[in-house]
Amino acid sequence: MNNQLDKTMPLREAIRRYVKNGAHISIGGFTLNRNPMAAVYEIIRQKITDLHLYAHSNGTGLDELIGAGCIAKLEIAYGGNGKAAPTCIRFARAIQNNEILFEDYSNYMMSLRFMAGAMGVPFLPTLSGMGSDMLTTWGFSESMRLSDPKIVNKKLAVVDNPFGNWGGAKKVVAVPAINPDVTIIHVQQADIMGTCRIKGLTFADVEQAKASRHVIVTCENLVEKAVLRENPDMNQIPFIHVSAVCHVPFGGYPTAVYGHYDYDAQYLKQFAAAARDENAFTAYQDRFIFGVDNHEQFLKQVGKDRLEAVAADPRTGYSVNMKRD
Amino acid sequence: MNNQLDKTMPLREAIRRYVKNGAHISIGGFTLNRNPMAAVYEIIRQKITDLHLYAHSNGTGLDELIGAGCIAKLEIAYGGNGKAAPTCIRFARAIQNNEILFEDYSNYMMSLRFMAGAMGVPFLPTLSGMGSDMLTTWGFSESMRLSDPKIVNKKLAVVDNPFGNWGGAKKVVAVPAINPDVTIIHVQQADIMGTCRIKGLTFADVEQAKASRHVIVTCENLVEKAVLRENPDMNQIPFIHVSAVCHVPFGGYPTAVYGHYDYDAQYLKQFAAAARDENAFTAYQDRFIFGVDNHEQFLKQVGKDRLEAVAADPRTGYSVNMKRD
Amino acid sequence: MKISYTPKEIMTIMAAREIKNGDIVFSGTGISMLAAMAAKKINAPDSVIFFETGAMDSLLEEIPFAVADPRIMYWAAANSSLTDAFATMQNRITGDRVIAILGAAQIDPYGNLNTTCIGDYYSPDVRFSGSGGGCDVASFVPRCIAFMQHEKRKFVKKLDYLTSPGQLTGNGSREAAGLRPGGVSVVVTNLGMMRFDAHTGKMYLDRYYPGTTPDMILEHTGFAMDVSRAVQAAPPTDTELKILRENCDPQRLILGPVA
Amino acid sequence: MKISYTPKEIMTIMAAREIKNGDIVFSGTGISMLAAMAAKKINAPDSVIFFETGAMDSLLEEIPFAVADPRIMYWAAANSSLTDAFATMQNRITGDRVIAILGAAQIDPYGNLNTTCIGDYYSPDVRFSGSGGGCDVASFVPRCIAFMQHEKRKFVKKLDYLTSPGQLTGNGSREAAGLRPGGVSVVVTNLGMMRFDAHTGKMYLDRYYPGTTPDMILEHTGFAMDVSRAVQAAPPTDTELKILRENCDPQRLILGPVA
Repeated sequence: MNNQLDKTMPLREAIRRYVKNGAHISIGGFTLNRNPMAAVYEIIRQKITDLHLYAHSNGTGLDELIGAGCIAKLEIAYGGNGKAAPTCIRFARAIQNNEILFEDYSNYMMSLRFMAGAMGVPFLPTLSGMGSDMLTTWGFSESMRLSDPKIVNKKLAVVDNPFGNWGGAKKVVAVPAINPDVTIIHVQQADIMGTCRIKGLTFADVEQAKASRHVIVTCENLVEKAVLRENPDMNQIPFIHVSAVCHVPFGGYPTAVYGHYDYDAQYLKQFAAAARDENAFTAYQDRFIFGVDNHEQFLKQVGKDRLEAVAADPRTGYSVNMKRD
Repeated sequence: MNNQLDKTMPLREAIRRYVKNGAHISIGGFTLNRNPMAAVYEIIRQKITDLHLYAHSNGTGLDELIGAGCIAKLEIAYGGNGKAAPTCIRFARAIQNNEILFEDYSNYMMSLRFMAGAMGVPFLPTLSGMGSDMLTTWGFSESMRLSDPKIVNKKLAVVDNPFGNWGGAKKVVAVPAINPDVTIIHVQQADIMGTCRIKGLTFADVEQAKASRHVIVTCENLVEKAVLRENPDMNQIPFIHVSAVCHVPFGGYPTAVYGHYDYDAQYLKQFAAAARDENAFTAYQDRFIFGVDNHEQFLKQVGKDRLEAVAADPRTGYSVNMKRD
Repeated sequence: MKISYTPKEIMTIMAAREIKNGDIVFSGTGISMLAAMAAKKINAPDSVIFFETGAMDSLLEEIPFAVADPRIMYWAAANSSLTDAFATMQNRITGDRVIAILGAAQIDPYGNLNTTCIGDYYSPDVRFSGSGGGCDVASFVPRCIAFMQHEKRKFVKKLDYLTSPGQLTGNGSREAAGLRPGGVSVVVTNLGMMRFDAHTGKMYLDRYYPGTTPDMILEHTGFAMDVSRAVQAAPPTDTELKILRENCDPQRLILGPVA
Repeated sequence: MKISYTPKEIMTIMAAREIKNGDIVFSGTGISMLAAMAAKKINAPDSVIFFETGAMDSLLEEIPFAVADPRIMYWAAANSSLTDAFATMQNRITGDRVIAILGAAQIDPYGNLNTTCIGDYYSPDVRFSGSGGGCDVASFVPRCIAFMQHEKRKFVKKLDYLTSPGQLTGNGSREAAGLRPGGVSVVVTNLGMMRFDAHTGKMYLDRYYPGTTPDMILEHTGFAMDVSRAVQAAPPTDTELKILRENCDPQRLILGPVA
């Protein structure tokens, strides 16, 4: 978001500065991979509330944020977390108990919405979803939409192809752009200006970052500028999009960060078990989130054994033969 | 375009098989960089005619193809070739002499049109071009459009934003998708299945390739599959899009191929000089195109000295301190 | 006749047989991943597995447990992004070569799927994960295989929420809505295999497994279904079973306990 | 007064002064590249140079001669693609921080540009390269600098072809057409500097260089222009000239012969 030479700051400060109560946010990653978990835990620790979350498929981070009551409104394609929770547990409960406002999209629709925001166009077209209830069933009412300038006036719109049947389609579904106040992503490498290198799949992180007014980057390795500049082809996000850089090793744990560590199936299972019971869930939060001051202490609470168990094999980028069930 | 394990073939065969008279084609690269020049010269040598070329800014290849009379119809954003020819000379002549049908777009419009083709949507929206003559002045007439199913019924269309003023835009320009019969690109590395790695800027090559029914890849290095698979993050085009792979070292010469060689300013100047005079141009073509059987012989005709002069410095990827004017 | 395979095993083999050589296989995890792997090792060696998360033709040294599992990022032809992956399916040139494998909580007679909720959308009895890429895949891909447990509450006359479009209400309504031909074309369950009538778009029983009957299947289906075209499925061959068990999932991570 | 700089030098300095620290500078080649480099070295050290071809903040060890010159691919923050580069400008968050430098064959009183042709579009007397990214940049970017030689045939009442939109016909017609505020906001020539009236959208003379006069400039302009607001430009300082000559183009590849 600026060209300052040094955007590094403590994670606590970055969250305090850019993630305000009521902010519209998005987080990077996908289900159990490269979620910005240190930032998610810090948001919970700072008791930030009333957030509007745009998610395609952010399992682990999503369920922690919902479980902690930080989310008031949710636009989402998928709330699942792999084997541990095919449907995210706090997510399902919050909906079943009418605790949050929510609206359903497909994964491509959400990805395109971020892409539209990144491109600076009001919408993008797709041939997905005609005839589905996604088109006709709105989660946010018309009056709510019209009263909030940060929410688009319609969920989706079917429009005619202005070029007849060109491309074999007489009509398309237009999906409206998203421009979050802030997006938080966790990457393998960043420099102090905020240029980012993601290894492995990028999911929708690049689109989410470029669509946002502010971007907070947490990184495994804070590297010299030269490391990134030597191969500009491998950098997906140039510094001009970034507001804050926070060096947080294991900042994606308990989700996987390719080339660094795997997801911790045991942690996710323990989370899922706790999420099913209110007392257990409070105990879980007290121990791992509120009972620690920061991510370093969280990692100590988790224990060296777990971190060693998920350490990535340098050849494959994941933990080979790790116990996963 | 298929999953065959081995798609390698001689360039002559690939052009013969996929570039038919009247085909709608596009070529990769930008002005004087990474044009698939060996393929361009082979198209000229095979005297393929009546081509419909979709170009954003393909200077060198474009002007050779037009100069040789291969192109009947042209959709284009920019015909220039750097210092040697700020406007491509044969391109300007062909238009001034009413020798080709042509239609002007902006660079982003053409890039988006390839992107729409790659995405499989009939159009994409942009906020570019309202009020310009690009919108109102069509190069192809309405009757020509309606008589040719491969040409879209309208050049461009201004459509209302279905989401009111969302994104700060009441209307957008819709640009129609392009799906060429064949796209030809030149890349640094490919394997026999057709997976490609481009180094340096990709321009619109990836979108052009993914939008096409067939893709011919010429490559500097034909590498073992393992070379590409060891770092999937650096490969932009997976093999499923590719029909033919041709190993053609210096296949981009006289344009630049990052990390391998620079553009040959002297060759481009010589071409520009010849292009201004019909006799000189015929002599140029006889010597460099029709007087040789293939790209290897072309390179011999060019001479070792020129190839050595443009050899890339391994640190910067271009020829340092090369004489360029 | 002694049945020497589990329901999961025959389901996997039936689905694998649908995959043709050269197909691009859109795969989720679990049994769909196993079907894709089995096809590649048995009948479609040049098929290509890909994931909505953007990995194409990954080398699966270990079975991934999620479509974002880092195991799919290794040795791929290319690691890209969500938008690229969905474009591969929306794009007709590549999309027409894709066969997809989906699951669902409910299916109706027209192959429409529900993965969103049971009960009222706004205040559901049970909330599921939602569409994910399911709606996109069902919109774009000409051939989709749905894996289901064959139960009356899952094979329903009317879905509680239509997440992923099949033939909508049949009789060409899918195309009239603006969708390309496609959607779920085969349903593979623990009891048999269903397809859809080319004209009406309605589900019919195509194959019943050894050990089941059309009547047994109808008992487990929540709507009337044509069984007049049904024949018994050719059971998994020894070769198919051997490859599935020994080369695809030797630890039975997905196949589960032996029969 | 002895004028100790060339027209190219004062043009470069005048343009460089328009660039503010933190700006993202969309640059072509030639003199526009030089102005961007000069700004970075003189008055806007944290400005960022980027190219429509997709390179962001390249390290320009040698002056590039084309926007696809491999020299721009070295040591960039990121090498991306055309679609990414234009999105950076279309996106308001980043685009509003961009200042662009353009050239043209013709300009009209409202800052609209022609880079397409002289004469009839279909059968022109002279055909030029066409829009390239020019139309896109003029559509997206709030502040564009146009470099022109000041000649009557280039400053015309009506363009032969409107390639890149400025204020269209003035009086808010740009915004009414659906464009964002922006387009050419400054014209830098060998004689002076023009800006556009905030209300009418019409070009007026803002600065005339030492050695020129408003009347001399009007003689070279093909339309009536308000010169009532014109003052003499502060000439290039010794420091500006020294940095331009010694640190930006010591070989005078673009600056050309000394005065």
